[in-house]
Amino acid sequence: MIEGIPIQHFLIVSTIMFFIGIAGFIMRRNLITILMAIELILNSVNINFVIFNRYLYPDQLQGHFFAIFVVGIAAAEASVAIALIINIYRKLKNIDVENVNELRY
Amino acid sequence: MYNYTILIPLIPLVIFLVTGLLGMKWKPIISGLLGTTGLGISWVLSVMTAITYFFGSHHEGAFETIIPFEKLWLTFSETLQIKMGVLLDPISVMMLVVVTTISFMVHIYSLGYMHGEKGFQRFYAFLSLFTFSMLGLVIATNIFQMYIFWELVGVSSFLLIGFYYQKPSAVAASKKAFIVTRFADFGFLIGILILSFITKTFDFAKLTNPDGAVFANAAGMSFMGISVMTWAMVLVFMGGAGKSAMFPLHIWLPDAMEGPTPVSALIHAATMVVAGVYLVARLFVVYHFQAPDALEIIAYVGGFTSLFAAVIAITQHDIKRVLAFSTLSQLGYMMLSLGVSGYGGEEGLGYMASMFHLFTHAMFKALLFLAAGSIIHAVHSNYMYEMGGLRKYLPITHITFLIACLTIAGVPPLSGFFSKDEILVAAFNHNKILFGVEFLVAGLTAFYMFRLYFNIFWGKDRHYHHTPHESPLTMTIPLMFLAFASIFSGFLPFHSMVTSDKMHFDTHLHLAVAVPSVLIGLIGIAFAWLLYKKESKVPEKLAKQFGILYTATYNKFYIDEIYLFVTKKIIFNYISRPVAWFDRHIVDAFMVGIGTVTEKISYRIKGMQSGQLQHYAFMFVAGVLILALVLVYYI
Amino acid sequence: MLSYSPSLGGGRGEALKFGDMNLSQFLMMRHELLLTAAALIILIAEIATADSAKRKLIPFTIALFAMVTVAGFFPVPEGTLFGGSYQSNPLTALMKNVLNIGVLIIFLQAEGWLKRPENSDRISEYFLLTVSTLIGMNFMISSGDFLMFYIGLETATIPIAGLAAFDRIRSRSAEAGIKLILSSALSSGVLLFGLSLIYGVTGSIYFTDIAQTITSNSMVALGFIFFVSGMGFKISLVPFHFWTADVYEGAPINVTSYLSVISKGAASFIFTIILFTVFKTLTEMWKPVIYTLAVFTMTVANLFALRQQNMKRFLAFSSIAQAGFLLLGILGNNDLGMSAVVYFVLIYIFTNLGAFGVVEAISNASGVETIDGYNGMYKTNPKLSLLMTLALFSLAGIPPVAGFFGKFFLFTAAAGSGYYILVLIAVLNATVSLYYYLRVVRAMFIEKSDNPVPTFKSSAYMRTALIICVAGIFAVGFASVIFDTIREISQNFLY
Amino acid sequence: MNILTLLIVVPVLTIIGILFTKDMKGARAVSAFGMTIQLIVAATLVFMYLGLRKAGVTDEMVFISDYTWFKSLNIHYTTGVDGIAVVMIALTAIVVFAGIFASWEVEYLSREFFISLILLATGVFGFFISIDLFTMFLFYEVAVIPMYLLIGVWGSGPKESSAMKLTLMLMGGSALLMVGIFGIYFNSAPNGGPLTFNILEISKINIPVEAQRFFFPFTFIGFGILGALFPFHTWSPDGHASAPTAVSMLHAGVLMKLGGYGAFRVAMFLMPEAAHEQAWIFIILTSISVVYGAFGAIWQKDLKYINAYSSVSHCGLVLFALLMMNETAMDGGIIQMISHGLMTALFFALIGMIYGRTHTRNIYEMGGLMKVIPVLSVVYVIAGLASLGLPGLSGFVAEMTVFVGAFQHEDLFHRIVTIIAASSIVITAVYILRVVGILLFGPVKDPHFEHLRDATWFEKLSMFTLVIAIAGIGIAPLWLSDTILDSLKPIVHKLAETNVF
Repeated sequence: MIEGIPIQHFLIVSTIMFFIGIAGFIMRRNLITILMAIELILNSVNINFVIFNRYLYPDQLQGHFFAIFVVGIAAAEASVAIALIINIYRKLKNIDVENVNELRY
Repeated sequence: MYNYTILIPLIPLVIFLVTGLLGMKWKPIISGLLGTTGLGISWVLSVMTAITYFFGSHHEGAFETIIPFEKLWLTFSETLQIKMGVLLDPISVMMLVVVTTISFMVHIYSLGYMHGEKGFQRFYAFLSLFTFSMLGLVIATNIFQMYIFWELVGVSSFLLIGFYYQKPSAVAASKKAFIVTRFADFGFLIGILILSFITKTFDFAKLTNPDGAVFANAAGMSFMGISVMTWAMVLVFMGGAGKSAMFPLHIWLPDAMEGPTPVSALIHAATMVVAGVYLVARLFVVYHFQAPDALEIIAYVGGFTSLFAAVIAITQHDIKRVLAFSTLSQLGYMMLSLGVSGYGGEEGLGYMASMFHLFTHAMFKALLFLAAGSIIHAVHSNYMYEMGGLRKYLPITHITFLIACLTIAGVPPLSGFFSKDEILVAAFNHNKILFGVEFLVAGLTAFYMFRLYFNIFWGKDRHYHHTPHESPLTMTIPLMFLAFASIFSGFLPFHSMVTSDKMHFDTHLHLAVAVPSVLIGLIGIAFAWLLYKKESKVPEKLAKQFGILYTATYNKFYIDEIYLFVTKKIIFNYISRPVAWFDRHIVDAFMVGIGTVTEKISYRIKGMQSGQLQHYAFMFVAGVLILALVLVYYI
Repeated sequence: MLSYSPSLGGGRGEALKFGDMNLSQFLMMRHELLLTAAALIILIAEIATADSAKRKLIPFTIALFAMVTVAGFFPVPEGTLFGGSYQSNPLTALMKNVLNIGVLIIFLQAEGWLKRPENSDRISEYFLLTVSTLIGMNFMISSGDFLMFYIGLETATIPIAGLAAFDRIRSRSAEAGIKLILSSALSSGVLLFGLSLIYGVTGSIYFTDIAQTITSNSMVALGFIFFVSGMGFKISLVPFHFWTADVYEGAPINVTSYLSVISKGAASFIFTIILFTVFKTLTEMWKPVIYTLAVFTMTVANLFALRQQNMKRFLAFSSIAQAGFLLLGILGNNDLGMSAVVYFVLIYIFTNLGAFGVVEAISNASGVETIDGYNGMYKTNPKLSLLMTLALFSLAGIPPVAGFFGKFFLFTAAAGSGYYILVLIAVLNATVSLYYYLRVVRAMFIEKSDNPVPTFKSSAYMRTALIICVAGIFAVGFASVIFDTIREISQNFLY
Repeated sequence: MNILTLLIVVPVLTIIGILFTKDMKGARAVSAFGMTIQLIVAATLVFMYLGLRKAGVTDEMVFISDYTWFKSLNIHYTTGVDGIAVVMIALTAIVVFAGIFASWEVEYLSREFFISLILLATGVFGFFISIDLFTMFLFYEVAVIPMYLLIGVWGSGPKESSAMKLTLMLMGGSALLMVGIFGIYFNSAPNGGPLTFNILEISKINIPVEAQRFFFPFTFIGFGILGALFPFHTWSPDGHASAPTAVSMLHAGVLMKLGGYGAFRVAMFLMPEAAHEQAWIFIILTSISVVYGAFGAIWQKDLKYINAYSSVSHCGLVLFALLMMNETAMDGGIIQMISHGLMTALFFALIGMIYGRTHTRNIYEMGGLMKVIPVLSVVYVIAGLASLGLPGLSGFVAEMTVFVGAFQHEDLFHRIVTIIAASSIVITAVYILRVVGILLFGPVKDPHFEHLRDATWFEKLSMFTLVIAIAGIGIAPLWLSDTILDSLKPIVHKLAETNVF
């Protein structure tokens, strides 16, 4: 065990990160920032997996592996997202999410 | 031995079908002759039946009821079945004779009267249809067969009244006749239903069995405090009242005069209108033993109607209407005399008298109508103030008409005297008030008939646009025949033929009743002679004297108006219109409303799909929370 | 169903299993392998062909894929790979074949659109992306643990974002792409968080282990809700559906039909599997959730669909509503429900692709995409109108077309578990949906129009695709053997 | 092949045949041919059936043929008929036959018209021959849906909205029905064994009473909506008013009968206890709709509306009679279905023909037609008399059987509502005579009508087929009512043995 740091702290941190991420996604106007918010969410997930694995099920590695894959996929996702953001920028000449509402109702 | 009787109704039916389907192809006269000959045959047959039945086999005691033919037509349940059959007993045999005779006469008469009319074939087809239905009604073996033909009679009368279908008044009259009688038939139907519920049978044989076994479980059954049998029989009588135009269901009969005159003679004087009387007579046993109260009601309805109609008849100008009201009044006589009758022997005098009067009345009333027809044929008008001094133009019509008037006025020894006398006696024995009424009515009858007579044949003649001439033989022969009948039919021994218990009993003249009644008849005639023999201002003066009363009477006491108000105003405006409105604006609107509301909602919520990514994200999270709440709620 | 309970690396020693895994066992992944091979071949072909001859890639790829589809029908050995991360059984195989058929039809329909000049240089891109998403879905379908499931899911999602933004000239397309990728990222984030919680409780990511150890407690409940939300996004259930309409409208029609049929079908299939196997001990927990979702989805989607004008958007909402009906099958929570879901997806593929096919054909020919634009179309294009009518009736669940059977069995499943009121709501919703389907029918048959869609003859590919759809719409319903087989397979799978 | 299946095959073949025709002439020729065959098949069926009964076959259903369809759900394609179904099939065949000739001159998209018309008919036939609830429901919806196109495309007036209203209300009805059917299905094996949709098998077991209580209303109302049960009848006036002639004929003549037929064959037959418990509600509703429909008809101006409301009244009488649940009344109810089917079809045919000549359906704009188009007018009078229950025509037989039967009920409430319902015969007379008076009698209103063409040969064929049927039943009702009574016995028996009162 990591001395002195009970599991709750980690969990609290991850949860806070998760909700910060959500909040960020909902509030920030800039597409890139939204992307970062998503990264926050995914990382909170990673922390969860790793911590659970480390603290509760130390005799196996499933959580760790999961975290690694999540990181990888997040990267892929981010790359595609950024590509599309650039695409948007070409069209709208800005990356403010508020302007991305041509399709509605 | 009576198997051939089935032919009596079938012949007219066949003729109806043939003429109805192919008639348009032929020369008119062919269908006329066909119909007449056919009817002639059934007439001969029914007369044969009558003779063999009444005088043929020399029978002891009661006339037995014979059912020479019966066939199952429809099964409701094991016990309730409709059969089509022929039932022969005194009244039905007598009715056979009446119906075929009058119908035959009318057929002959119409050859001349309807000559050259458009739709001649149609007329004869309808005549045959009517005759068939009426005969079917007469020989019905069970109450439901009677109801079936009852309806058919109604519809054929509807068709014949509306014969001139392009004349709005005729159409209206036919409609009125049908709907009023239909309303009455509704009562009849309910009556039948109640009877069938109690007795589980339709057969007259069972119903009219004096021991009343089938009514066993009616005992103690009552609805709204009145015994169920009274209900049933009153409702049945309602049907009869409708057909026989008893007050207050009489309104259709005067208007029915819109039809061709032969039709009025056949249907609305001699045959169909007595169907009600026939019905009551047919079920007399039931009335007498199961529902005496109903019989009481019948007596009073009949009495009132006869008085009421007689009063109106005095004031009418349209000669056919006068005759119509006189018919009403005479029907009232018959009903009353059934109402006051008892069962068996001397007691059953009323019953016998009623049937007797039915017979004689058929003869002379048909005669009156046909004569009136011949008059109208001559002067092309219905109104007596356009007539006068016709006696020199229409000798035969004049004589026959006079005979008829004397007959109905009850002058001896003409048939009307005998039958009316019996009725008066019956009334006298049973109920003094009713006797008084009828006595008065006798006078009134004599008066208005002779008012009519003098107005038409005496007085100074109007200048007609072409001089009236006597009608052709086809029309005068029936007149003479019927005149003959109305003179002598009074001598038929009805008391030994048509009686309540089918047994012979002796009758004798009650001078105490006969003499005054003849006298009042003569008085009535005298008054008429004074007032109308010569042209005079007296009638107008009298009319002035009575003023409001006169106008009220002239307008038939505004009964029609009341009906009109009820139907047109109440039913149309205050029931059916609101119903239609309710259906459109409440029920339907509700169903449509569901749709519109849904559509409205869909427009309301369209804001959710704002196109803003972040709103979506927010909704997403909100959804997660909702689901969480759901779980919290369930766990 | 699995002979042992594997776990990755853990002390229970199943890691050894890797040792005995020989090549033959890889054949279990025949679908995935074939698809991967196909993808590579397409790449090579792309390189091999000259720019002028790119169009030849279309028939080539279609033929290739047809072969793949056919090959998929050969029986697949049952079993598991990678220590249980990958499982193969008749049911998954069946599902993959169903998807293959769908994709084949979509490829056939895509031809007209790909032929357009602006797409001429990217034909292979389209095929590659589509095939790769399909690979992802296949992995997702036969995933045996949440990791494989997640990888499959993302592999299936991310390329679609690219596809959605395929039309470079239309800014709507780009918007569709960004909306899809961002919101799907969010949803998978939430989903993952749920998974992490579940892992925290059960200590495993393997379906079988979880199924055995999971118990109902608040943390599991929370994790489950997050998971359902994530899946709800993929299947586009209200209230996680908002992206659907926009993306469907913005994306190229072909991609839209792919989204609405293939990815939705795959997602709902695996969702059902997971609910039936992993959470089978927690039915008390998930039934109310699904119930609520079903009611919301059917009702809201119908309400939105009522007033749509754009055909694609209209079909988007209709497909959401269909997803709602699908949940009724899941609520059945038995083999009948399972088979009803698969059967419905199968029918839904033919039906919806039929509808989208017509829409695509018309918009290729005349650019018309609105309902009013269809006015008086029966006069000019009777065949297409009839086909559209068939498809719409099938969507509305009107006999004798297949949709009726699909819906009927879904409802049967729900009613079998006693959800009569829900069934009533559903059928009433079906009635409402009939209203807007009939709107289109009315436009085509009843309304008169001054300039209706001009008469045109669509390409051979499109016609083939549509004929397949019609055949499916009729055959799948009447040929009871299909349903009976599915029922049998799912019985074997569940018990 | 089983003769019943033939009843479906013939129309389908006809449809296929129409597909190969080029124009109106071909289409109508093919459909006329096909439907004539169908009529013949139906007639043969009737005679075969009577023959079997005469031979002493006492099975509840005959000509049973059974193919397993969806094995896993135990769904079968099971056909079989008893006397009631047979006469309903005969009715349908007659009406469809007449309908084809009544729509002889549909120019606009005639092929499609005939195809949808015959498709509708197929559904109806299928419904009547089905014993299996699933196929029954399937055919039921097949019959309902072509309605939308038929009214929407070939209709008149506010056709879109009426068509939409009609379709949605009927589908709403089938929504309820579906729930009911599921309820029956899942309770069809209360003590183990495979679930089944087969009516006969279900009728042998007793569905748990609480289940019946819950599902009976769904099933009954579901069918009742199609049977124009107050207050769910409002689709009928608009629908009929907008529909083209043949469609009104088929719809009022046959399709509405599906409601009544299903109501007792499924709802009451399979759930007798609940039927007994809840009958009074529906008896009140139906007796309302009998009187209410008649009164509604009095005020209408549009011929089709008049007839639509009278249909509400008459169909109300059908359900009313069935709910009385004694042999005679139910017998009357079914005869009423037949009779109303025939005469309302005749009415709509006539209205269509008159409308085709005068181009108006407002009675106040017409008058004196008897002079200009005698044949049509006479037939109209006959139809009118039939509908106001004149002896010698079918209406009388039906109504009397209903009233007599209903009045035999031991319970006073039933007898009183019977009287209320019976009062409709007067009201009916009022509105029928009103129409006849205004429309046919009196002087010719509009000079343009002086030279109208009277009925053509195909119109006569269409009319007289129906007239003959009506008169036939009216004059010799015995065989019909006996046939029905025999087949009613098991149903009534099942109802009687579960009578909770």
